[in-house]
Amino acid sequence: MLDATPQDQTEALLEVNNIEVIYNHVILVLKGVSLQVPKGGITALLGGNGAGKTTTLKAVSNLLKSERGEVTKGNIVYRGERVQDMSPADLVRKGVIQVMEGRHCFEHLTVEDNLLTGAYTRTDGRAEIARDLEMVYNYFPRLKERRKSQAGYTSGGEQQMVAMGRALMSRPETILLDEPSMGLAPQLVEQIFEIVKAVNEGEGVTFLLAEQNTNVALRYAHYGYIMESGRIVMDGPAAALRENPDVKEFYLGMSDEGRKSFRDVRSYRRRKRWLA
Amino acid sequence: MPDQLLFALEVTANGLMAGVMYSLVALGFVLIFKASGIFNYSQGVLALFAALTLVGIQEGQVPFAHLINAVTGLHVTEFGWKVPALLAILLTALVMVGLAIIIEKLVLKHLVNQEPIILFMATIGMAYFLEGFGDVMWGADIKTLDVGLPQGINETLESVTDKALGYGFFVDNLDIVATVVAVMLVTALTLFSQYSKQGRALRAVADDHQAALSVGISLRFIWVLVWSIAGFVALVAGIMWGSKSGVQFSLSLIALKALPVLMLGGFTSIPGAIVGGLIIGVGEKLFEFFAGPLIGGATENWFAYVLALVFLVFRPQGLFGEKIIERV
Amino acid sequence: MNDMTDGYMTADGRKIGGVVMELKNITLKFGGVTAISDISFDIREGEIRAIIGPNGAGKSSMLNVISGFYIPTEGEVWYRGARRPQMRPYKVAQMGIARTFQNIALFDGMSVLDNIMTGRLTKMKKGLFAQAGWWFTGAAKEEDEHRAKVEKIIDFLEIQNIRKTPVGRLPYGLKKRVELARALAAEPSILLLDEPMAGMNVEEKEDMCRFILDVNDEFGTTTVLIEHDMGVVMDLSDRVVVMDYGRKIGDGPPDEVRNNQDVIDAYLGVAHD
Amino acid sequence: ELVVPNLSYRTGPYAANGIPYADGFADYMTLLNERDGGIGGEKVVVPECETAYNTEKGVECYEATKSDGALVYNPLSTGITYQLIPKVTADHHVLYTPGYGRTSAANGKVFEWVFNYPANYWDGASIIVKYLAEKAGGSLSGKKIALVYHNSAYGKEPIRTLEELAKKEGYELELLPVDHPGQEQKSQWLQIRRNKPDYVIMYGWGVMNQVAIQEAVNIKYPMENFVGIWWSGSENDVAPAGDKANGYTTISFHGTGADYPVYDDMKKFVIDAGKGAGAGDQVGTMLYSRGMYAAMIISEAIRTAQTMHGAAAVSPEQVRDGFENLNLTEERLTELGLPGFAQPITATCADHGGPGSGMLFSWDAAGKKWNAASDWIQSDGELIDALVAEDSAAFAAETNTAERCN
Amino acid sequence: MFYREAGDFKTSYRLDSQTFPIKFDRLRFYAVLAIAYGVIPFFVNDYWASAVLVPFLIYSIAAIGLNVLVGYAGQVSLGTGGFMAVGAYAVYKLMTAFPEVSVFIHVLLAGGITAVVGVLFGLPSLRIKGFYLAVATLAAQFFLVWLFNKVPWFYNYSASGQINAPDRTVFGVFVTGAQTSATAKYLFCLVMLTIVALIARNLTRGTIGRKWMAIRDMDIAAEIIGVNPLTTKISAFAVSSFFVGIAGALFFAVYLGAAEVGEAFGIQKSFLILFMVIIGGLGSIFGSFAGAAFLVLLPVLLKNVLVGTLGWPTDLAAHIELMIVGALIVIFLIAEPHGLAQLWRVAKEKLRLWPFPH
Ligand SMILES: Nc1ncnc2c1ncn2[C@@H]1O[C@H](COP(=O)(O)OP(=O)(O)OP(=O)(O)O)[C@@H](O)[C@H]1O
Ligand SMILES: Nc1ncnc2c1ncn2[C@@H]1O[C@H](COP(=O)(O)OP(=O)(O)OP(=O)(O)O)[C@@H](O)[C@H]1O
Ligand SMILES: [Mg+2]
Ligand SMILES: [Mg+2]
Repeated sequence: MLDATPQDQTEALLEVNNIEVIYNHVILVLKGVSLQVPKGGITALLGGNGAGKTTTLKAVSNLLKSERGEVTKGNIVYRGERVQDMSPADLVRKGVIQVMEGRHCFEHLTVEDNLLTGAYTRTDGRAEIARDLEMVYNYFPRLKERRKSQAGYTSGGEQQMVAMGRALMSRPETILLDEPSMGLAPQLVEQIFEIVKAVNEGEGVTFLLAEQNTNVALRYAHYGYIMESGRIVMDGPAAALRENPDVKEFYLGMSDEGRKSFRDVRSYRRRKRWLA
Repeated sequence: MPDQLLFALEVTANGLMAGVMYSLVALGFVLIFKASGIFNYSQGVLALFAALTLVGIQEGQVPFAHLINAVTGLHVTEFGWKVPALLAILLTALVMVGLAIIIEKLVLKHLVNQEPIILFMATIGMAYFLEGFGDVMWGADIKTLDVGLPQGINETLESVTDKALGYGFFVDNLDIVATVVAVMLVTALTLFSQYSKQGRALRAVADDHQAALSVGISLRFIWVLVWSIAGFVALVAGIMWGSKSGVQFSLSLIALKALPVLMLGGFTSIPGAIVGGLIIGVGEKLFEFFAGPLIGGATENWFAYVLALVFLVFRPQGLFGEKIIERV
Repeated sequence: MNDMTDGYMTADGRKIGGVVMELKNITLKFGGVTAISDISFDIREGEIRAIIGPNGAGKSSMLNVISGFYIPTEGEVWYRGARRPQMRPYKVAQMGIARTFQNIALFDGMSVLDNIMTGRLTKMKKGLFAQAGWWFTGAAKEEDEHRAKVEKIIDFLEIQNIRKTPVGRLPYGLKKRVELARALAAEPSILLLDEPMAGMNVEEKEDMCRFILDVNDEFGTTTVLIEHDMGVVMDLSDRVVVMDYGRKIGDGPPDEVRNNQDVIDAYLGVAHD
Repeated sequence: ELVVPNLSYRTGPYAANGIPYADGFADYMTLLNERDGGIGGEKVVVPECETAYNTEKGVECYEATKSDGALVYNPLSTGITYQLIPKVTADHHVLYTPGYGRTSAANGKVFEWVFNYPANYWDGASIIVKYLAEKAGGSLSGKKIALVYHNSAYGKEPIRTLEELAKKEGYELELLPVDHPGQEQKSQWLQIRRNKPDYVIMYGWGVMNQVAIQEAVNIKYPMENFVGIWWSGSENDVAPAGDKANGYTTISFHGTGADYPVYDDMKKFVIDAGKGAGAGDQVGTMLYSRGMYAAMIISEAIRTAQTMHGAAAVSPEQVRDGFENLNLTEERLTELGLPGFAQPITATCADHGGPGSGMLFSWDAAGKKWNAASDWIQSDGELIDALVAEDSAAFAAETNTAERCN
Repeated sequence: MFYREAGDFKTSYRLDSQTFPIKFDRLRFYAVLAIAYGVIPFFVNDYWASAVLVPFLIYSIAAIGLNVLVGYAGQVSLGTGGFMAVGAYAVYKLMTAFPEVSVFIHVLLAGGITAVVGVLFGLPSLRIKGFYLAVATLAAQFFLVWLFNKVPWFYNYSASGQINAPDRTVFGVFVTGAQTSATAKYLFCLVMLTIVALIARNLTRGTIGRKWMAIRDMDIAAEIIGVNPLTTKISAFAVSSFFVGIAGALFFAVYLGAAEVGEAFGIQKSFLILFMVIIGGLGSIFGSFAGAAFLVLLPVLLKNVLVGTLGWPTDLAAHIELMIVGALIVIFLIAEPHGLAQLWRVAKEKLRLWPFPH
């Protein structure tokens, strides 16, 4: 359905050029990652556990500093401007907002207050904000039911909705989504991606999403990057990636005979590791 | 009315007033805790610093005179002018804002997302620093602070109660002023934190620094804001306590009187600071009054803590504190 | 308890035993919120029992009831034929029920090895004074014995290379695996898994599945599994409970559940294959 | 060189009191150096060491300075004194603690290396009681006296004496402890307001003094019936209460004010020469005078030692002899430019406690100075000697010290 | 180059879990021990003993004790001063009541008594958490100080309420009182510290240590996987107070020789020891040493430099010292929030990778 517009036709809104990230001064995590996010597109960042997806997103949104990580090489450019040294808050004002992995709700605030913090940087008036709040409630009716309870006491999935909703409330230009589908019921996963698609198409919001659920991600994204141990090992339009036999086998769980039962993966199997 | 009851009433009244004085200090703690989850140990020193600065400005002292003299061999002490109280208070408030900015720049900024105990520790470091700094800046000798607040027994109240009850109650004028000021402060701060956008942001920051950053809340702004307000509260506390006992090092120890108040009222509740203060004030005074003579007196220091402890066993988050979320 | 003895055979020929745990009419309320309302189901020896349902349905709460962290407002938990009195969670753990958590609850300040060793705490018997003596009182020896068992689990889960890493530094997926290791270290008779495969890609999920199946095979560990990936649930589980907003809307073998219209409406959206 | 360390505290909770004392001490020594070239031609070196009124730092200071040939220690802290008593006894240094420290050190038979003349805490209590008795028209019988005290070793010192005296004089004693630092004294003063004691005696230190005086003003307690020990009677203590503190009375074992002839030299050689120890604003205050008093006694003791042993560079042992044979007369005080500043002292091997007399001063808020309120008053020697004997005997027994001077 | 694990194969779990898995570390540790026991005693003089070494050793014990509670079990306590006072008064009462028994035993018993008191005050920790608990422990601090000040029995009815350590010997050598030599003081404290450190290390490496850390990191999860919070927290309070009590006993009997409770064991002491633990590194025995060394040495050093070398007035020096100590605390926390111990670990990690940067 949404097949890729070739990379070079649209301008790159966000460019990550060969960055290297070190945690705690000693742990080298990203070993030269480059990627481009075209304006108005949905770009997916795929890869196994510990590949460095979260780190890449945090490098972009400048949240690394608070984890004692730093970008030691390379640069990150947003709309032609180097954003590495900006504060996260300034970046949000510029329209880049991240939905963090692991929800990170404000536990003691009510669900509604959580959503409203998303509108912190907005200056377009209460009415607009109230309208968007309604919109978020429309997307996630469950949240409306729980609007008055403290976020700390909502279920895992509900917290995930809060985190998404909160980001939408800031009316961003670009959303960095870290594992939006994690912990969500299947119905909701589809729904979340439908929302992503709707927001992307309707409001022209650009997405960069890190996802484990390769299957869905490649269905909705326009372009994909695959990461492995701190490096990008493969990239291409989503459709192409979907057809790639390696991706098929290792990320989509499909072999030539179609989907295999999880029960059958009993013994050791060959792993594919890209040499980079 | 029997004498004993009258005395107990008088003690209660004074306990309430003393409690308000504690609350003034506790308020500063609450503000910062609420806004950043930082348990700001330096609040007491902040009050001392504010009071020192106020006196220094009022008296036209040359800051760092001692250092200047020691290094250059000069002999400067005073500019030779006096600054009117109100202007001096205003200037001091500005100094406190400046201090907040510096603290944010030099300390807090670098400690985003750290564990609470680390932040607590950092504020202790700051307390040390400020204590030394205040002394280097203004000298360690004792200073008299006089911004024209009334002091001494309230005659009206005494004569009224004397007529009505046959025993004139003692209530200190300074305490009455403190009460009025405290009520105003608490009202203003409660409104601010409950009903403003910044108020919500404060609470968000306290819950999760990183998430707050991620939605675009500027920690720097929030912190400067809140430390400025806390600095102002410290100034108020400094004025009240300084008028009472002079300005000198021990002023910073009033923090210790505020801690049980905090504990009892809840670290995150502004009204809690007041209610906690009242309970502690009355409790410790009555205990000293009734039990003190039996067990040798000087019970106030520990009694406040024990009282708070007993409360906590039943309500671990204090009277008005936010419930501690326990989930897996 | 009536049917301690009878069981059934699974499609792939495993023998499932009698009922080990039975939840009877559990209701759980938090103030105004009813997280679970009047749910009953049982868990049989050696089976893999899945709980599914939309977000906020009360699945995690149900696990919390089983592990004693939440006390049900109404209802009873029966364990091995006897009504389990209300007890603190650590007592429940000592009875042989281990679990993993939805929001990873590892001990961030410790290494992977130490985290897994905590799984064996219920089994280690040396007291405070013996610990202080270490070499002389046999504490070191006990430690080594348990370490050997833990190393087996480490091998089994293929996490040898991160043994000494502080868990705080691990990526999400590995943390989940370490959590599983910790639960396995307790050699539980019932293993409760709360979304063990969230945030993993297919390859990693396959690994996880293999581990769960192997544990079940080798030790006959009864497993209760909450999972949102239908593929995993359908493939792995022997019986499935479906919850929706605190109510039970289905209970039975995967195939039956999958075709239950209520379940499709409330949860699956479209029929999964 | 004569090394006399000055273990001072210009920081910490009691800095406000430590500063003038240290200034007075240092300035007097500087004066001797500048004007006379030292004591007996030998320069005095006063290495200052900051203790912050903290016992551990006090020990550190002691250890740091003792190897430099230190002669006398004067730490201005009862806590540090207790620490140093065993140490100076083992290391042979003199410990001079005028008006503070361990009271029973007055007994030279047991405490060979410690001196605390001219008066100690118990003398102070006794003198105050005598003064009050006089004020009350000769007898205190039937009167009520309240003791407001710092709830520490120091503050508790007078209790025993006051209790003994209560038996003798027939007054009723009420005890009101105040915990460190003493910023909140509402309960104590409400109690005073209610019980209306005829007199209030205070053993306070630091901020406690200021707050107590302020509270006394607040409850309109008659200031002239409120008497503090010498550590509760500095300008710092009365200043915050302003005019209302007028009449507050304190005891002292030396004079105060900058009117003594010695100040002419002091001004010329020290202050105006820019060699003053502090900011120079403390000259002539009560605590400054006390620091100067200590320095004066130490220098006189050293001088005595020099004459006795015929050497200018005396050893600590010789200085001890100097202290034991100190004979400070009125004439000598006049020579020093301090006529009437202190009472004469004739020390002996057994008597390290001196005459035990003091005089009272009351605060003149308008003139901002202390006015003498009595003549020198002698303490109740009989009673106090007995107490001293008892306490020092206990110490001797505890430490197996043999009595000397027999 | 020589700082490598490679080639240093471990053939048993025992060897793998030893304290210093790297050979170079192990050698250095033995060297430090050898110097501490074999060299320093011959050179130590009064100044070094009283101003630096003895306080360092004693504070290390206290810091290890507090670290068990705060760093390992995660229960922040501000009552350390009060617990040290319990140790001090216990040892005083024991020394004066049973003069014929060795002080060594007295010190250990004092630790035991403190442990009991610690458990008592630790009970509220079951309900109260975090900073609320920290503030609550101040109740212990203030109450204990008040108690020792108020009840004359504790100070044997002495006139002023001061307690003085009588002369006592171990193996015929004076270790308390005025006649004690610097070497004796040093060695006595060193032996105590060695014992304490060993016990602490053993406890923290095994079952009980893991229980403590589990409670610290996530108490609810810990309980669900089978840790009994009651016994675990209480045992942490007991062990911690035991060490702190020993430190208090030594502090009074060996170091100060005389003490007044409010002054020697006041709230400042509680804070000081907490600083040591945090600056040194929470949850690290080595950190306790590092923190104690830092906070004992730094002021002495600064004082000597500012007053001794630069000749500044003492008050100015003291104020500036405060500023420097405060600033250093902050700077350290910014550089490495997990204390000197972590700084050390990072340095080692770098060393291991050397000459490569990562
Ligand atoms: N704060 C940190 N300190 C040290 N190392 C870290 C830190 N955070 C992450 N790492 C390391 O960085 C690597 C990449 O982690 P990252 O979280 O970016 O992976 P990811 O691709 O998001 O994985 P997942 O899908 O499991 O979330 C991992 O090996 C991890 O150990
Ligand atoms: N301690 C609590 N206090 C208040 N409400 C709670 C508490 N625990 C759970 N709830 C509520 O109960 C409902 C069920 O929560 P639970 O965590 O069991 O859901 P879940 O089925 O696990 O959902 P998910 O798949 O999203 O994890 C939720 O609406 C949640 O907000
Ligand atoms: Mg990730
Ligand atoms: Mg759940």
